[in-house]
Order: sequence, then structure tokens, then C-alpha cells
Amino acid sequence: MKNGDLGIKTTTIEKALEWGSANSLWPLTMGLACCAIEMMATQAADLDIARFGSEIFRNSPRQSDLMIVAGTTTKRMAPRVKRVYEEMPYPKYVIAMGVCVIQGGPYVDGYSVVMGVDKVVPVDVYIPGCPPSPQALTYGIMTLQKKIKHETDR
Amino acid sequence: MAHYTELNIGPIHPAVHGILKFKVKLQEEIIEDVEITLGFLHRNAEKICELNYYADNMVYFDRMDYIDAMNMELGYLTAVEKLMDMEVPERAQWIRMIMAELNRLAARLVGLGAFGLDMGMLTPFFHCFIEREKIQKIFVEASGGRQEVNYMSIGGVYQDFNDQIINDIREFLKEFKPYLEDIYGMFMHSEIFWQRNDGIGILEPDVALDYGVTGPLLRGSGIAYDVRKDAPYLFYDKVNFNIPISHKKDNMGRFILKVEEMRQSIRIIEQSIDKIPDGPYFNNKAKKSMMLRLKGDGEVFSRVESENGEFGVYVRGNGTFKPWRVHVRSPAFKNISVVPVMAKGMMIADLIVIIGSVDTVIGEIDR
Amino acid sequence: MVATVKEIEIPKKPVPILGSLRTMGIVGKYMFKKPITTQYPEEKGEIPERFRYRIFLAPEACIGCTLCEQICPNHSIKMEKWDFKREDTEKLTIETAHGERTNLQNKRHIYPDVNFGTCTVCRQCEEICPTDAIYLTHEFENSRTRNSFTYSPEELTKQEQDVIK
Amino acid sequence: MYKIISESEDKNKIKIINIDKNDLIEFMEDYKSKGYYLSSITGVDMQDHLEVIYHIHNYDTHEYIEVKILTTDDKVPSLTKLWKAAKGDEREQYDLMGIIFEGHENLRRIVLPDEWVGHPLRKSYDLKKVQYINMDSEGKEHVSYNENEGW
Repeated sequence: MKNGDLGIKTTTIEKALEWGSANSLWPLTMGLACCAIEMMATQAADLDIARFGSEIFRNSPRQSDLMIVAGTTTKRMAPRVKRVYEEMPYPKYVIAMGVCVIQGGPYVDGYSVVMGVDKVVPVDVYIPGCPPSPQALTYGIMTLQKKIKHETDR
Repeated sequence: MAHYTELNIGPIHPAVHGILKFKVKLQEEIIEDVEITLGFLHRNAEKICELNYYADNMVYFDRMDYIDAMNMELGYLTAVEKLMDMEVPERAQWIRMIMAELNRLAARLVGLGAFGLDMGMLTPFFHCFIEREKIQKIFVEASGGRQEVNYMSIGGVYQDFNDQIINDIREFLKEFKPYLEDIYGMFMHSEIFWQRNDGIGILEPDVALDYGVTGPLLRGSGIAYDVRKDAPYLFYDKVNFNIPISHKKDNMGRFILKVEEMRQSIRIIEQSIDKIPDGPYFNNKAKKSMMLRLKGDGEVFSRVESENGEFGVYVRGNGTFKPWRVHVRSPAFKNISVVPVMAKGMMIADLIVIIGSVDTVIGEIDR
Repeated sequence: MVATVKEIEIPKKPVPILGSLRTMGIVGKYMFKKPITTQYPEEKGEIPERFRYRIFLAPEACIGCTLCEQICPNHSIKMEKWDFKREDTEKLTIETAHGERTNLQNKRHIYPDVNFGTCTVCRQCEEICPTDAIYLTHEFENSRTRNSFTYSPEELTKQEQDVIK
Repeated sequence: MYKIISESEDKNKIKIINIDKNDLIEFMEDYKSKGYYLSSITGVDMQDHLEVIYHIHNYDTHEYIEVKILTTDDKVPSLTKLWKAAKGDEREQYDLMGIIFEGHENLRRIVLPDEWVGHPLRKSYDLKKVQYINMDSEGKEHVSYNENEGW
């Protein structure tokens, strides 16, 4: 359920919902390639993203509301990414991590890589870098939280 | 009458270490057959390598075995430098060796952590990543990149070691040695770990050779094959180390062997860090400016020992600035092909442990 | 041969319960160590000197030689016309890796335009730049909500928060 | 008896043996009995013909040998009966290079979907013609040139 779909004009409740969903983003392990290792490093002790309410990486799309697409999405993988995205319950958010999923990255010359995962699923936050450091990923998650709370637009 | 169940594992499954699909044919809980589907991470690196200049391809080799980037670069560079008759200064070779071994440690740590996760052991994962983070900090100090380092280049390494890096490596090793024993202890004193691994995933040596398996998987079957010993590259013939082998042939033996290899890697680094000579870290012939435009001619097949085994690179040049053909002999590709043999007759829960023990990296299988 | 082959020793199986207690002992030891988590947004942790991320440009030093464009492995850099007013180029001295350079000129007025959406941060452009005009910085906080990562030469000189997309 | 056409060395001091493709099975059988194992198969597109390169390796004598054969009609005999390692390698080379290994019992594409047109590592492969992959509800993959039919 996106903002404004409630039917009744109850801004306080919407604010509370936004606050709730922003601070309990449960990511899905969508580790496709190199960035997955940095995603694991973000989850690990050094830069524990549990501090942001992203407590654990869920392995089931039904239990998660944030999909971090970490790594190159190939053409063969794209339909599967889409299917997993469709299986996630609303409200759902997507983070594109790494340049491969932003615009194809180093594989722009190739034949089997999707030039940007936003052609497959709608993306909320893009994190450039190859691969982005765990700090950069954490900043991306903070950007998403701000976006959910309508605090940022860049 | 036999009644079969078909079960799909993957492509997105936490236990397959990446994106791979296993189609398992089950009779009750016993595995009859495993069919592997590859290609979900086929990034056409070999084709792009043909379109690029020689030195630009480092980017793609970094991302093949993405947790062992230094060894991948080394595999490509040993081939290309032979192709161009380029000599590498001694200092650069020692630096490369230290970095390759450090990265082997880092890659093993990821492997061990994920192996623990497969069995529901969450604690070793965190401890492994704490240590890996320290290695990556050394990489950043040296090269500026955390994981995909792009540190080596044709004719040497991009940036020189300074005293701080050497100190940091020494300090890291001092801390790491007891830490490794602790991580090892976390696994080895656990009964569940023993019960899930002892006698599981048996790989006979003749089967392993037939399938072209290399690396810890082959050494775990009792065949002492390591490229560092077989055809020493860099200065591996100037340092003392052991090639551990195990005749136990199962997951347990392989696990102990991997940890033993890490201890040997530490030994290599300790010896080589004292031996780094002064001098240039880059071949002047390939010195910066237009170094990336070098011609290569002829053909060469070069191999190095990566974390998964023998990583071979075949490069064919035709006298121009771009390679005519680059082909990679991927160790993980061979290793994964033996999983159906190892898993046959086992329980479905054992398949997960076997995949964890084989420890593949998909980026290198599909390329 | 210096490398020797050694058969590994298989340790004994742990005694039930006692083994688990030993594991708990090992793990418990770390309870009394210093916490290692970096409290990220408040403190950035120690970033080593050579860490590289977003590309910046020093327009005074750029001579428009197009070397960075040629070297980029995935064509992220394109040269673009930009009317940058330089002042006192004759007097300007810039220290580079190859010694001091004076009298820097950019007669064609072309400057690099970087698409950070494909940049792999491989640092080849920084390596090759003869005047160190293009360089990589520690600036990593550049996630966006829009897929537009093309930095014009002018934006390459600005800090991340000033680049509005 | 097989006939060795010529011998040379590559730049890494690996012996290259050129043989005729009809002698391949016989040659490999001989070397298998000497204790050699298959390490890798490489196809090289030389535009007018294809080169297939086999690297074989002896674990006891530490010897690496490169065996090279030429083919003009894309067909070479399969080695799957000798070494199981050839199964995956031959499928990969068929997929990317379009070499048809005669006698391989399961010669399908391995990294690309079955319907993919062309063999990408060929020099004549047109990179500008973009192909898209879609998947139906049963998990079967379809390839098309039309962007709208992709994923």
C-alpha cells in the first residue's frame, strides 16, 4: 500500500505507517554476483545494519519488504528477479546496488546483461560503486528510509 | 514401484552460494539424481575481453571469482606477460605473492562463514567477516579497492607498498593466528558439525581425476596436486610451505584441509614479507603513460592456484593491441560438475552441506 | 622442492555436551572484547588514504588530452565542451606525479564528462592523467533515487550535496 | 596409428602437438593410457576454420600438453567416452563457439537458453542484434528479438 491509498484522510496514521515501514525494512537476499559479498559484509558485525531495523536477511520473498538487487542481472535472471519481486507483499521497495544493475556497468558491450534492473522492476534507490562499500550501502538504506518518509528528493 | 519427487533448489537460494539451479530427483529423502542448470550469471566476459585492450581486461578478471580477485588478476597477468615477453621486477613479484595469499585467506574466510551458515551455525560467519574486514582494509590501503581491487597491472603493480602496509600485514597476522584457531575450534568442537560432515560427500580420487576436479576437493581425496608446487610461478619455489592432503575423502577432511591451507598461507606471507627487496615496483617498459597499449603475439596457456583450484587462462594474440581469444579454465566449473556423483544416495539435507563444501563461486563458473 | 606434501591429522570427535561447552567457551571469550561495530552515520570509521570512489575534476589542470576517454574500459568518460574561464593560466603551476607543470592549456575547451552509472572505479583514468586533473576521492555517499549519474564537467568539480539531479 | 603433423612450443613452454582431427580419439586413448587427464577445451575461431585446443595433464610427471586440431565443418569427435570432464567443457564450447562434438549424448546449450540464436564467441556474431529472454509460468525460457517480449 503506497502513500495516500488509505481512502480516509488520516495523515497521522500514514505518518506512523511510514515511520514503521521505514524503520523495519527487512531485506531479501537477492545476492546475484560480486555485490552480494559486500551485502553480506554489511550484514556482518563490522557494519551491522540491524541498527537500522533491517534485522535479518530473509530468504523468503513473502517475509521481506526490501529487495536489494546486488550484482549483475543477466537476461536469463531478469524474469526470475521479476517473479521474486511479484511475490513480495506490499509495501515493497527495491535498491539497485552496484553499477551493473544501474546501467550495465562494465558489461555494456556484452550480449547477455540487462542494462539496468529498472527495466525489469521499479527501483527506489540507486547506489553506484563497483561494488559499493558497506558504508555506501548503509547510506543507500538511509536514503530509502528518507524517501519513505518523504524527506528527500534527489 | 519407485515413486519419485522432483525438487528445485535455486536459482535464488541461500544454500547454493550464488545463483545456480539444482533439480533434484528424490526417492523419499534419498537423492537419486541431481541436474545442474548454469548460466544465470553468464556475463560474457570472454567476448568482451576480445573487444578490449589487453590491460583493460583486468576489470573483468577481477569479477570472475569475485572473492579471490587477486588470484584471478594473477592468472591473467602471468599469461599476458608471457605473451608480451614482459619482465616483472622482483619487488612487484613479492608484493603480488603476498597479496595473492592474503586474498586466498579472505576467500577462504567467506567460504568457511558461508559453510557454517549452511548448517545453521551463525556465529562463525560473523567472526569470519570480522577478520575478512581487516584483510580488506589492507587491500584498501594498498590499492584503494575493497574487493574488486584492480591492483596488478601488466609489468608490475599499480601502487607500491609502504612501511605502514607492511606493518599492518604483520599486525594482522599476529592477531589472525589465534583467531583462526578459535574459528576452527568453533566448528570442530561442535557435535552437530561432526555429525553433518563426517562421512558425507565422499569423492573417490579416480572419479575426481576423471571429472578434472582440482583444488581442495582433489587434495581432499588424497592427490597432492597444487599448481604452486607443480609448476611454481612467482617465487613459490623460494618459500617453505606444505601442501596438505587428506585421505579421508569426505567433507570433514576437506574442511580441516582448508583450515590447514590457511595456516600455510600465513606461513608464506610471513616468510615473503621479510624478503621484499627494494627496487622498482613497475617495469619501466610498461611505465604508465601509454602502457596499456601493448601488442601481444602468439599463444599462451598459464595457470595459477586460485582458491578453488587450478585457474588456467588461455590467451591468443594476433599481433594487435587486442587479444584474439581469451579462454578461462574455470576450476569451479569442474568442481560443481562432480556434485551429482557426491550427492547420489545421500539425504537431501546432505546436498546443502556438499554444495557448501565444494564452495563454488558462480561468477567464475558462468563468466 | 620446497613445498612438501603433508597428510593432515584428523582430530578426535568431540565428547557430547563437553564439546558444546568448549565452543561456548571460545565464543564467550569474545563477549569481553571491545565491540568492533562502526557506528556508521555518526562516525565514518577509518578510511585509508588510497580509498577511491567518486571522480572529481580539477578544471584548471585539465589540458583536454582525451587520454582518460581512451583508457576507460567501459566508455564511462566522454569529452564535452565547456566554457570554463581560466585565469592566469601562464602563472598557474600544478604539482603532478611527473613534476611541476606550468602553462597548462586546454585549447579545444573539452573536459571529461563521467557517467558514474557505469564507472567501475578502476582508477585507470587517475593513473594515466598527465596533470592529475581527474582524481578519485573518498566521497561515497552518492546514492540517488533517480537513475541519472552522468556528471557534466561542471558537476565534477562540485561536492555531492551540491549536485542536484 | 595416429600421425603427428607438427610439434612446437607455446610461450609458457607447453608442448603443442598438431594432429589431424580423425586421429584425435586414437591419440587421446594412447595418452589416457599413459596417465593423462583432460584439463580444458578451447575453441578458437580463425574465421575460415576453427581450432580446437585440448589441454591434457599428467598428474605424476607434471606435464602439460596442448593438442591442437583444425576443423572446417565445425565437427569434431567427442571425448566424453574417455573423460567425464569433457561433458561440461564440450557443452560450453558448443554453446559459445558452435563446435559440434559428434558422439556427445547431451549436446545442449549450457549457459544460454536453448532458443538462443547464434554462437556468441564467433567473430561473425552480431552484437548489435539484441536478444531478449522471457520466462513463462512453467519456467520455460523464450528468446526473441523484440524488446517488448523480454522479461
